[in-house]
Amino acid sequence: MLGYLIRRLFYAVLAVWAVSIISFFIINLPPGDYVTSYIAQLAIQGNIIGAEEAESLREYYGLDQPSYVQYLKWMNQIRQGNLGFSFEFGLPVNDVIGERLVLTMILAAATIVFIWIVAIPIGILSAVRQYSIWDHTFTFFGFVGLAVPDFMLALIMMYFSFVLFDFSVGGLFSPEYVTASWSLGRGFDLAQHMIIPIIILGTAGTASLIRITRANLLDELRKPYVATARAKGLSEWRLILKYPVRMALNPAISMTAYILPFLVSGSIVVSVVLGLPTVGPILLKALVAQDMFLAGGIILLIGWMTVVGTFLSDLLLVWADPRVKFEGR
Amino acid sequence: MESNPVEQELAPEIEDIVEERISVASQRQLIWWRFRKHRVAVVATALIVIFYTIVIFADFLATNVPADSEAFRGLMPPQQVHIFDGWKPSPHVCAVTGARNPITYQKDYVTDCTEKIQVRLFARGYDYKLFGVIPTDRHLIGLSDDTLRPEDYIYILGTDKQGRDMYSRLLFGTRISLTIGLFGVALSLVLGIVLGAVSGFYGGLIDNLIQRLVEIVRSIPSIPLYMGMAAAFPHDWSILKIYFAITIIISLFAWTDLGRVVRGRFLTMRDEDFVTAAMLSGASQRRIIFRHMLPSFYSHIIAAATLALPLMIIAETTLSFLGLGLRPPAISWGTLLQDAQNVQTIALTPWLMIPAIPVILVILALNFMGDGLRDAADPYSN
Amino acid sequence: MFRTVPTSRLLIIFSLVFAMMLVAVACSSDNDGLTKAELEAALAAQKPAVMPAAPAGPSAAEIAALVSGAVAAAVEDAVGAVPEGVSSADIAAAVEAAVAQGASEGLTAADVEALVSKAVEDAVSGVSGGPTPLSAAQIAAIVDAGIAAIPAAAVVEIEVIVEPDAPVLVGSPHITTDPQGGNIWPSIVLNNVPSSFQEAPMLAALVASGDLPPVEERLPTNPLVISPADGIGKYGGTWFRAFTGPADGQNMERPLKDHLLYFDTGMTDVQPNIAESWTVNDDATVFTFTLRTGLKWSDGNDFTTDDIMFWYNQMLLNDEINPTTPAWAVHGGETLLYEKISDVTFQVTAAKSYGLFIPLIASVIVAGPHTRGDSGGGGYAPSHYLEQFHPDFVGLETANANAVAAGFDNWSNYFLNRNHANANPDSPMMTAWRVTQSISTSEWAFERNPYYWAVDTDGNQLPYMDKVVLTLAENLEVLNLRAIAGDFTVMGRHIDIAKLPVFLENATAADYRVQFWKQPQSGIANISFNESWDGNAELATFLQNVEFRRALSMGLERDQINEVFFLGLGSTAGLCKGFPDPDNPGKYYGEDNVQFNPGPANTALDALGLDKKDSSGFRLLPSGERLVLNMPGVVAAFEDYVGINEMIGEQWKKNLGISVEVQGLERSLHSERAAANELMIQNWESSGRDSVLITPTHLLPVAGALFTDVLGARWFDGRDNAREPVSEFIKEQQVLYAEGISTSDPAVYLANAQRVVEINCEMVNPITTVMNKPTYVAIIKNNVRNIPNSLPFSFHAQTSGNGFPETWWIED
Amino acid sequence: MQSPEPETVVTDEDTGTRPLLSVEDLQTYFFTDEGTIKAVDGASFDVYSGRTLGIVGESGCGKSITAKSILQIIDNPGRIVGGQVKLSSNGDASKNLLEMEPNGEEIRSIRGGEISMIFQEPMTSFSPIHTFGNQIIEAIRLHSPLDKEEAHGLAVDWLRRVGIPSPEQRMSEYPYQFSGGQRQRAMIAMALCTEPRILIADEPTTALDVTTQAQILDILQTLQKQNDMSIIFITHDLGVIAEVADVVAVMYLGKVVEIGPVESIFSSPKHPYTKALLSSMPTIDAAPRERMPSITGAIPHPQNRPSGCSFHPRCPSYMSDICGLREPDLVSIGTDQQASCFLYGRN
Repeated sequence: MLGYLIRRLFYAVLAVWAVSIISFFIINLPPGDYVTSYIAQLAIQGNIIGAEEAESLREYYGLDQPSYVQYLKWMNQIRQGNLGFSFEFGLPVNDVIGERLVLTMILAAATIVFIWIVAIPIGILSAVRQYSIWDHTFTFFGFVGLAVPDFMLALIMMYFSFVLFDFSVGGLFSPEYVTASWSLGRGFDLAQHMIIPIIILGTAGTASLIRITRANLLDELRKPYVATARAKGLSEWRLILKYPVRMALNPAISMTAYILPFLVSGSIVVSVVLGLPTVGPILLKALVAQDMFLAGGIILLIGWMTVVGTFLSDLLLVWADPRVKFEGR
Repeated sequence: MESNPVEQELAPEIEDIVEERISVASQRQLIWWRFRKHRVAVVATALIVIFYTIVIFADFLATNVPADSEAFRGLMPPQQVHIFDGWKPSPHVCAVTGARNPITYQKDYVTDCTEKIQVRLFARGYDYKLFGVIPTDRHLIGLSDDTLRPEDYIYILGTDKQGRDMYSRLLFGTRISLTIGLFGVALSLVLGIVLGAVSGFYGGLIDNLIQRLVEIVRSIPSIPLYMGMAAAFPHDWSILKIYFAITIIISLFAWTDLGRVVRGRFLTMRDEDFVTAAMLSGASQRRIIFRHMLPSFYSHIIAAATLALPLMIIAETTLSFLGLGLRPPAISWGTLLQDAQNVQTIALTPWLMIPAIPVILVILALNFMGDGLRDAADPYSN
Repeated sequence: MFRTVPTSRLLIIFSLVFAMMLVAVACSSDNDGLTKAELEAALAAQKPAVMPAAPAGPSAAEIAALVSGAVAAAVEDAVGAVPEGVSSADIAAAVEAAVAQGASEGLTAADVEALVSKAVEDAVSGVSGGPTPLSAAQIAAIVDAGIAAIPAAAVVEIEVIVEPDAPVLVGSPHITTDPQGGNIWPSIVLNNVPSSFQEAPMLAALVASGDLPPVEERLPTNPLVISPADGIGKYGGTWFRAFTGPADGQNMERPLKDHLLYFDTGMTDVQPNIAESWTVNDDATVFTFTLRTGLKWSDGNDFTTDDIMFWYNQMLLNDEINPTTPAWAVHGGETLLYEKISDVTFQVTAAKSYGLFIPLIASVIVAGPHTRGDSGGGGYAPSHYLEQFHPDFVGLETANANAVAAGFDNWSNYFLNRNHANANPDSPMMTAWRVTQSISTSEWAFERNPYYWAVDTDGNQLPYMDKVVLTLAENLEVLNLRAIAGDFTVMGRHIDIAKLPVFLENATAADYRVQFWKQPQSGIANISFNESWDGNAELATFLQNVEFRRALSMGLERDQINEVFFLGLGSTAGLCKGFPDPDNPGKYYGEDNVQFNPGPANTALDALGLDKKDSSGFRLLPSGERLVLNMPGVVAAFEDYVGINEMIGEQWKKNLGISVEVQGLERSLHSERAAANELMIQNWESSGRDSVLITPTHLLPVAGALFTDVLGARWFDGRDNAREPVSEFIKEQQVLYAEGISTSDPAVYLANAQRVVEINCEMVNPITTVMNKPTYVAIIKNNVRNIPNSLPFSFHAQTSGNGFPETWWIED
Repeated sequence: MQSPEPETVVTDEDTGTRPLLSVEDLQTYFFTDEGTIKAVDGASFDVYSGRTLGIVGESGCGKSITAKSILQIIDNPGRIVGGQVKLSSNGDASKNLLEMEPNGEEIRSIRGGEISMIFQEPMTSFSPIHTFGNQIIEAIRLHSPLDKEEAHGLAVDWLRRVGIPSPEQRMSEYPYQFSGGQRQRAMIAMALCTEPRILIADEPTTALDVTTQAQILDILQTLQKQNDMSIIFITHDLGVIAEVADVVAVMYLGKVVEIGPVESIFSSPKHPYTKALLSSMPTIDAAPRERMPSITGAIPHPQNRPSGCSFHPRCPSYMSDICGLREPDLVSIGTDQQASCFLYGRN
């Protein structure tokens, strides 16, 4: 058991390291570098920078060194908890990401909770009342949820929340709370603004979790231990909740790990459309501007979150399913 | 954690009975029987067939050259095709004239049903090559030649802001989006099967390595990956090349799901008798994998591929929407929706969002079909 | 899983989906639009007016009389004595006749100018052997006087009416081009400082509590006095806007002008700003500036010429802050010399005549520290604050250690961050509002600068509005949706012209009006042909051929582009035609070049040896290869360049049989490829009335320009990998440029600038498509006052700064 | 509920005439896409106190469904459409279980209380993710007012009685840590800890090896005696039936085709199906290499249930004039044996 955990942890660390290399590789993939895009930006404003100036700018930003040197320097900084320096913001990456990362995580966590809260009861209902009108309805909407592209849903919901409900558009806070310090009111405001993003982010996940829960529960419901429990005289709902649902939750738990990167990736698109102050939009901007440490830092953090999320969900699984422990995988 | 150590359920007696009859049927027949029973899946399959027919006959079905623009007919709402004129069957559309309203700056169009523009089947239209070889100018529907005036037109689904025919563009977009998905799935199938099979068959270190790879690929957010790669394309690539490159990129990161499925099957199958038998009889590992093990779950692979296709389509659509995938002038569902991603479309010209309908329908249909296939293919499924 | 769904339910499900979709579509068709008759009227109205309507306001005769009188007076002033043989009355009569004739046909200010100038010239030169012919400058002065005499309202009205391709703007009541009464533009009042000063209530409270010195002590002895556009305003209120992130600094850098000198609203004249006056010596090599006395930074510290010397010597010339000295600070091969004369006076010396220096100081090129501080530019810097971060004052080690402690790599990064007022609210500022909340957060906020050095004509310290609050909108759709909802007080930046119909529809509900802020003589989509492109030697000769370009120009249906991408709000004029402009020729050159004329275009192409076509109907190069033009478009730029290129490509295909490849490129990739001389054709904007010499890179290949001759520009700048321009006209433009930026004679400068554009026009490089669309569609709350009417847009004068936002106020 | 007292054995005479449980014309159908499957179609039998009723038949004959139908724990899409299941109460009255609300309190107090059930698969009959203790304590507390401690004590006690070593420790273990035989013992403990009057054992030994099988049967019989409990023993294994049953019911296609005391069934089977079943049983004295006789033909698909006597297509004594036309009723042959076959009177 402990061995398994240690091995698991080791893999997690390995994965984070691999992610750092890959993210560094990715941001160095496109031709050019930050100076190129900086020059392009200046050119739009009518400022033209010559090749010599560009070279000295590269030197200034350390972009003239071979990429492995840059990588090692970056790693060294990361070792000290410093993700590097954002060229575009002119600020350390840590400062740039700051609250956005917290909001991203809150959003992802809230979405996962939303998915669970919505999908599991519906999945259970669909399975227990298989082929009922509810089952068909939820299944249908589940598939529609899978099929509608996130960004479409985001745009439409945004527009109609504005037109029909006069809801302040985009963002995660009302204007009066944007810079306020954390308080009950701000938390409530955040919760209110997170509804639409969560619904949009959660639809696909909810749909697939409903399907998974339903299918698993249907399998479990046919297992003999259900008959055993029933023969004991347990009431139907107590029985279902205690036995097959617990079993059917295992795949849901493992799915959570796989949902996390999807959520973060998906939240990029949704955040861009809805204008959420999460890391998504600045990641896009940083990639366009080739602000490499900012982009790399965010990718690394997301990768890290995913690896940790997978790890946590594995732990959760060990807790939820004693067989895993037994097998010592 | 992937494989459920609990043995597959004990089939209740009632299923034993069904099994017995079925045990005499061939595998293929069996799948077909089971599949046929999923009526939703059958309908979905029919829908998919229709869509792929569109892919093949896009030119024939189109009413206008998709790139033909006419600014002063921009943002025209869909024209209704009337089948009857009174009681007389006489397919026509009503004449529409319009201009920019000088007060609201919206495009205003007025339908005048006193002027009827005759529509017929197999009408003459622009020249094209059917299947890429047969030159013709016949289209499924179009304006009747004998009554045609220069100012007559037919825009079944309206026009976009450049005054291009949304209907024809949608057909061509369908062609690109559905084929890009196919290529992508094919590629990720190959990757997924090979890596999954190797991983599941050999197990141990190789399995561990491949599983780590899967984990790493999955922990990197896809958008930056796509962006980085898309930006790295050589600049002189044509749209067609970029199209394929994007397909490859999408599939490079889409194989993991399939890989896991295949691996899981291999893990359980490795210990089965027929594999042991094959091994004992001295078959090469390659032969065992590709001759013995893989065919035993072709159907699963097909089902998995069907379920992967919608993901591809969504990926393409999303990427194009973000401006990272296909770009105009390429026409795909994604690029069409890119034009619809704004406030004025939702508020004033919602027909530009029509391309969302086939996206949703195809994804729905593929999911239903995949589900049906999967259930049909798996004798142990409920 | 679904095996028992009955078919009937299935049908219901699928029909449900369709129903949902159809409802969405059906909603669209009920446009509360026009009846057929109205539509026909609208259609007729959209056709270009053949005969311009007679101008309202003063009659042609009245204008002529006014002009001629003023001209006569000016001639007498200018020349002292009238040239022999001609009386000022003669001149006046000639002018009157010319203007009267012209005006009856409806004229633009440019026409008036041309007529007057011609009349004067004729009158003067008509005298044989006149001993004192007027200089160009004198004639210009006379003409100016004549123009000035025309009532401003009349000119404006004439402009609107005579612009032939513009749609009739009488339409929406929400589009305001002519607010009621009062001054149209704000103006600076010189030598008339109010005797007493008042301040905003929020500051009065601070003064009362002793936290702030009284307003008299905060203001310089002679503050800048601004006469607002409509009248004196009231204090209070918050200016709500939105921004898109830290890269959107320009959002507030534009309205907040802390330049030493600045332009008037019309952007033609340089005016005092932080510096109250300046002088230039005769050969334009020595410039002396005098600052206002008693200026203070927003933190209350004195602002003196030390702040200028610190900035120039310790920052601009410091290799670590500025790895290379900006081009404007090097002239005649030498760095400019800055010298302090007194606390309020300093002097700049150039090695060679540098007539352009004063406009550069006033423009965005030098600007103030709010705009340029983050890169070490900006004309001056808060030395009392920045010294603690500079190694010259605290030593290199301390400076670096402080930087590392703050999370920066080195001292210069940290230093620049500290001087980046948008990101560092601690940084003292000279702007009307100072930053209170950094641009790196989701709310970028400003508060009035209690030491702002400008007052209105009643002595009220500006600005009127207390705060500026910008909320972050990560996405332009969100931003525009908020604008539609009426969330913004005044907002022009980022407003999407394509959404104009939606804006108008919601104007009443959200209580705002719409203004078009136009950039005169600006190209939106100019197709530049790179004369030094060498990807295919055969094709390159065509790119260099003016006949080829002219044929392409004639193959364009510009009204289509205008209609689709700019709602018909632009004009299809070329560079050669359009508004009167000090920098551009007032004559209509080569009109045929800009009109759709496929017949002659095809004939010309045939004549060039491109007469053979392949089976698909595309023209072949003489070598037999298909002629393919590659026209990549920048994606996610402020215009839909890919879409425009696509449309242009289709038109050339259809009209001329020329094959065009269109491809979308990321902006940085696009400019990188352009810099590598890989692009044969580019489509980009060109800045407008902004002096072509201040921002030359769009129209002529100098200063690293990447459009008409990439290698030629490098050659001009003396860089590597260069090639002398092959075309004579390019060389001519370069010569004109070099002469123009040096000259001390404004007339030469003007003439050269005009000639440069004239050459672009004659040589059809670039081909212009649509011009003069509203650069900003400004959304203005109905209760906002003092916004100038028809604010001209300019990049280098930093619109909306030229509207003097410190005078804007919100009526309750 | 206390540990059983062997002294108070109820004699046959007490309940001799009145069955403890009486199943009459039970009909359980499955309503599927393909049509209705009559899994149990008119099964009738009685269970007497302290006796063991064995139900035999090939797989798919409906024996398990019959058992589950008694407790109304049929899975979807199955439904009991007719018949009666009468459980005699302490007094004279008897309750018809089928009239109870399927998930109501009344039937639930009978499930696991008066009638317990054990299943074929000891492997999967326990929830793999709950400790064994958790599951048995739950069973106890559902039917008695004991608190957790007491229930725990009782459970340990029962584990010991079924012969599980160190039961205290095993209580906190998971089912996968038990061997197959132990699991089945544990299952029995769980079923009997509530001291039911009837135990339904649905192929309890099928998945076990022969030695374990014998042990389990032993335990069952011992406990039956101790508790004076009736057992319905379902199996396809005639050998086991011979060992444990007092009365045997033979089922074919959802019907009881023959019922009678175990000795008469084995010595003189009446129904051709019973005969065929018995003859296909391997015997020690069979000649080597002798081909085992088997019943010709396959069990027909329940949907294509043959008309008339459902066994007639496979019946060696098929009578063309009647077997395919009418269904035979169960008729008494001899004292206590009944069979449904036209060979024994044409009803």
